[in-house]
Amino acid sequence: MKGKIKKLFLLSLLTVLALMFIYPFFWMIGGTLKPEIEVMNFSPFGSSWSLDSYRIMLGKIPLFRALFNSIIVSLISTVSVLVLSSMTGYALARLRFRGRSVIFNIILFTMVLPFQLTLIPLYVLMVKFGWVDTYAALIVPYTISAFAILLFRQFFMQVPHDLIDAARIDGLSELGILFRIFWPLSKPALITVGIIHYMGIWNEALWPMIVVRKLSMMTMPQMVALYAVGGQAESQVGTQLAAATLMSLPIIIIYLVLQRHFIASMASSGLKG
Amino acid sequence: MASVQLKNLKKAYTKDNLVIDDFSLDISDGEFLVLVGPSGCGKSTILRMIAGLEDITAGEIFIDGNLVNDQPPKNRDIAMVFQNYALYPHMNVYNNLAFGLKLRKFPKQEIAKRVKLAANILEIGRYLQKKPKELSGGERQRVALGRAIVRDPKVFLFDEPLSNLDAKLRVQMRAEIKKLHNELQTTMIYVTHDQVEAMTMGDRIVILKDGIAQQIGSPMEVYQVPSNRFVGSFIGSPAMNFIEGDLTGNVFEGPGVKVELTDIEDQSNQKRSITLGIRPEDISIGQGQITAQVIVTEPLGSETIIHIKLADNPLVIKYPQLVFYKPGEKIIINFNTARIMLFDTHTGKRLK
Amino acid sequence: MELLKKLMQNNTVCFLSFTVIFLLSCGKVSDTDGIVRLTYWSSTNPYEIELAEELVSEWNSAHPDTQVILQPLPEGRSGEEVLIIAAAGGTAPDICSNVPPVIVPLLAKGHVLVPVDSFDDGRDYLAQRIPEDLLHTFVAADGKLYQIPWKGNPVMVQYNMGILKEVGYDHLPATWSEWAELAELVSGDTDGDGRDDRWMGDINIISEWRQRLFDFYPFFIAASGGQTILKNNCEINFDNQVTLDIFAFFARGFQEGWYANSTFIGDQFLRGHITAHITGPWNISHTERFKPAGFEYAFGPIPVPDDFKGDYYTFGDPKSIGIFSTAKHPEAAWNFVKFLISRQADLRLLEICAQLPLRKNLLPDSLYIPYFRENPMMGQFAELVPYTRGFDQNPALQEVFDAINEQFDAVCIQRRRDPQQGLSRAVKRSANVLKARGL
Amino acid sequence: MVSREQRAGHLLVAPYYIFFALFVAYPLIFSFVLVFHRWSIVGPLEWVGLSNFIELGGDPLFWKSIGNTLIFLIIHVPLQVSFALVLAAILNSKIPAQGVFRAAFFLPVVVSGVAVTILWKQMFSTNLGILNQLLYEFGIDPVPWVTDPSWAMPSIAMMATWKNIGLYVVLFLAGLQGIPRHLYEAADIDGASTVQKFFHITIPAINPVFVVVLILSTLGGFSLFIEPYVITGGGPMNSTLSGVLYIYRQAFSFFRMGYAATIGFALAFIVMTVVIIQRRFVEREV
Repeated sequence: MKGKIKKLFLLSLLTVLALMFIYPFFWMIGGTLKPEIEVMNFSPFGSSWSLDSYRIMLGKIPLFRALFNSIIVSLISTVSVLVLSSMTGYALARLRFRGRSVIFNIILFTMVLPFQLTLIPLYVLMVKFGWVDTYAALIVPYTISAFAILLFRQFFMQVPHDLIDAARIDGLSELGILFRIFWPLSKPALITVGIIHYMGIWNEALWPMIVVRKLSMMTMPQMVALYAVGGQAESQVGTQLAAATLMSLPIIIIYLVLQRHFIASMASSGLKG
Repeated sequence: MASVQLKNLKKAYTKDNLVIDDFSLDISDGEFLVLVGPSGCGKSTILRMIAGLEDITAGEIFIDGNLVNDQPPKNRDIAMVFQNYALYPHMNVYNNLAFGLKLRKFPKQEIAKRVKLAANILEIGRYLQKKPKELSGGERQRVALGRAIVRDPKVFLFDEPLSNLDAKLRVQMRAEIKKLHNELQTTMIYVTHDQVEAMTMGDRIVILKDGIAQQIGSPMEVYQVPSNRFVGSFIGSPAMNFIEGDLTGNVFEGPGVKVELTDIEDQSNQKRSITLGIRPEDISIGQGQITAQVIVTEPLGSETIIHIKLADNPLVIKYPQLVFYKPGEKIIINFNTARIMLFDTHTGKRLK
Repeated sequence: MELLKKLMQNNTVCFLSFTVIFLLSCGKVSDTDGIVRLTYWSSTNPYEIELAEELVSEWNSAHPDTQVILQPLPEGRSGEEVLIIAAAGGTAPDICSNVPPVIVPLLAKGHVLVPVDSFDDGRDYLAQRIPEDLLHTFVAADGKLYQIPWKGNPVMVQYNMGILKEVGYDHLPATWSEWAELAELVSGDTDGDGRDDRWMGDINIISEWRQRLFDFYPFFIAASGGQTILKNNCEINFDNQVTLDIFAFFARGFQEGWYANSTFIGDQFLRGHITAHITGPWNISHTERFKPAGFEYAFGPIPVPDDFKGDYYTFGDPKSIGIFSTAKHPEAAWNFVKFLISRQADLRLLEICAQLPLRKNLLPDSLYIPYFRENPMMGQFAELVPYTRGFDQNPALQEVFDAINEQFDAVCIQRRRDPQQGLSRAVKRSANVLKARGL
Repeated sequence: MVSREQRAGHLLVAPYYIFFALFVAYPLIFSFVLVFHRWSIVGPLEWVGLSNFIELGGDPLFWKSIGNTLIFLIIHVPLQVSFALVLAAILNSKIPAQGVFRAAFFLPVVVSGVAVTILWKQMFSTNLGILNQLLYEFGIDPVPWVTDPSWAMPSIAMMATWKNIGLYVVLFLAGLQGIPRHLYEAADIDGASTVQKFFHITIPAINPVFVVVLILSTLGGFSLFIEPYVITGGGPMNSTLSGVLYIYRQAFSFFRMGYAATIGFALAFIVMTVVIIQRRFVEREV
């Protein structure tokens, strides 16, 4: 009996807390459907509802183009990070070569560098390459990630060494070993890196703001941030929330579908990274 | 099928730490050679150098008469069986067997034919569609063998392939590998730390210690005429007994023992430090002059192992019948003087 | 995930997508057909884009040999940054019509702007268009004119007349006392729930020097009779009673709850929570578009101290056009700029954007009379144009503003410091900044 | 003989070499050069020797920003750790619909910071925000969340906790589920209470998670940027001015690249020192 009451208490406590985390999102979505004058009300439900906020917002900014850009940029960058970082991670974990520990320490070091330190020189570099307003500027600086390298290294160190030897005798090259033996064995690591990197790139706003000025090349967070902060929203809260909603929706849907993987990824990333 | 020659092999991981020092060996075509030694003696390193998995610091390796120092493993036409089986966990048994052939661009039918053949030899046909993790240890070991067989290589390399199996299975697989060798007549190089495996399987045995070959010979040779105290102690179970003492003329005197030896050529009556070695089965009980105290008796059914104490020196006797002595009981023992071996106490070299 | 995995495993897909990206990023226009191409950035204000599109297409059809490519410049809080960064990277356009005069000294110092003086008719053309003393405020310390002053938006106070009527206040406040009087009347709790829900004005909580352009700075310009915060572009001009009084007046306002010290999103003026706010003519069309039914409003001058005598000056929030030195055809760019600021184009600026060209005799000009007749409120702003002030020409000006902002925050909003203390600190920091980085 | 493994190793790392040279080493060297210069992005570099460092030493705003970061950490880290741990412990105790709750706490983690700040800016509104509307229902006076210098940084820390706590709940949960059941069974036999079990089994077992959480939160605290940038701009009275925001302000509001780079290096130095000290301290503990 006592146990039941305790459980009931914990359950209601959790429900209240969970509401604190979900309610703002309900409110946000509600705000996009309410009449503008009622947006600031506590209740997510308005006296009437319409899709006007979306219509107005989409009439002003090409958000679907930004969606396309975001998908392209995040996808290519993620694939590249998986390939290139796992290559480095494999070498660091399983190959003996001169300078290996130096490289490892350098990678650790780069993890704590504040990004603002390199922001301006990086931009100057993009300009020199003629990459401003191109996908290259959005993708190339994100083709390898120190975090991914370290995670892959950690994961690969657990693979039995005999497998590498067997594969070498079977006739695989080092790249072959990586992609045909280690990759299939490292699905959790691949999913972890993939999800974390994809999420990071999808939500990145600062770098695109610096290297992209063309409306047609913008990614979602950049376009939405500029829309909400700049003059285009004309202080219409509903349309700002609509832009924020459309930006968040894809990642929330992916999250809800792949929830188990997301959470497992995050758990492993923290413990190993 | 091929011969393997190793010439003056050296291996050093750091500059002044030689793991293998000047190792040379000719392995003839179709031979079953066993490299045996305690862990860390360098036996696996030699095997891995032959496989091409380790760089060679100095020296040369020939397989079938060709210098392979700079050849990657896949070009050496060898196959290897690993201690942990090293099966690809994400492939089923069939693909594990076929993988090496696929990489070598064998036609599909040829691959299927070879896999079927190997599966028949090893009786693993039922498991072909299973993943390695669904198999028992022994079954996995068969698959690992099969993977080597399908390749039909010039040389088979075994790196302690049985050490992860339980005792019964180990005995069984030992016989199977030997049988396989008889069927295939391929050169096989087998690494183990277990002297029983070495003795039962090898045509020739190389006993290694600290990167140096202590003795190379047939199982009988190394058992009967070990070249030094290490080989004597390493080969044979239970291990050889040693008593340190002095030799004057043909009389050995150690703690609690005085033995008159035959076949001693040295007639000078000079006294020198000698270690006497005698195998447990060469000590008899019941008659003689040496008195010892029993520590413990281990009846094994057909024979009995008796641990005794001879003036604080522990010795082991293997008695070919079932007997029982109480701990502390005094017994009379005798050494079979013809089988006594003498070793130089300082160098360990065998004198007789 | 299955799909993703398959895609990743498929080399062809990877190769194809890389190719697509490569092709997409290579879509640059070649310059070999003898046609001069100019890139032109407008602001992203939807009305200004509309104007720019119209003017550009008109220009392009009339000048087949000089084609202008239009692109809006993202603004928001990073507008200045974007422009400077673009200039630094050499990716600036040929022409930009959204150059904030406050960064012109920096751009000039870096030689990224073409001075108007380098065109034969440059200075004369502008002298004809712009009132002389106004034009003078745009001239750099070295005597050159690096910007083409285009439009100004004199700021005034916009009042919610419904609230004024409700509290029985029948005229617009002109002095600080009147402002205070009205503020006392309107601020407080209107729905009886014990919480304040209406204020005289609001202050954007984001602590940034630019926010002071819509409270402290207009008050300063007005109360000082048209002075700016620097004298001769390099000496501190705010170490005086005027600043002290303004600090004290705003501190009193926050003390007494006239101003909402809160973050807001959305337009609280139109929702009736804010009675008055300082804004420019652009807000007329915004108000017209989004106001609730029955909403009445009016514009009044920036209040001045009770004993003030003289002309009513205000902050002009000017925007300039710049021609960047990366332009390959500066003469062609100048010709296009002359078209952008032509008499006819200025009419469209009024009609589409409701923003005021910096132009002599704007009101009497026969071309604009019908417009101002229809839009009397715009006339109100137009009258102010000659009485506007913009920015001093000093590359460290933003830091001086920041020093004032810091103290405005401490003295007025938070009331943790008395006005004299705050002023001394602002003066001290500004002096250091000007000494180290000024002209 | 160049060993095959040597060659393969360098070949596999080659993309990283290129990446490192272009996107890490070059910008770092460039920044380091900037430290000794005055540069407004447009225009040439002007050599100023050590004067950027001299200015930094006497710059009250820089020290203020470091102090602000410490305030953020002092509030954020304990809040984060204790709440995440309690939530994880509750979730771990055979609660129905555990997955639903976990997903709810995790939701803010996946949503873009831009969307979250747009939301919270509204919620922080003293007079019209839904946070104070809610408090009003309980008879609590409006809280000046981000408009009062003493409240602003704690509010931002609270928001950061809300945004990230799901991640830490998941980390702790993974740690808790990794504790072997027999430890608790042994404690039950010894007659330990729930609280005793928590402090003597649970806490020591998830010690490694603490280390990770501590270091991650510290790094997060020192790179605090987008929240104050969007919500307060560093105010009121510079109470939410973070180190990174100060760099950004110097670089992109005042266009003082040399000075911004100097702050960057100072900040990097401080971050690394703090992390190294934490590691030393924590590693000794473990």
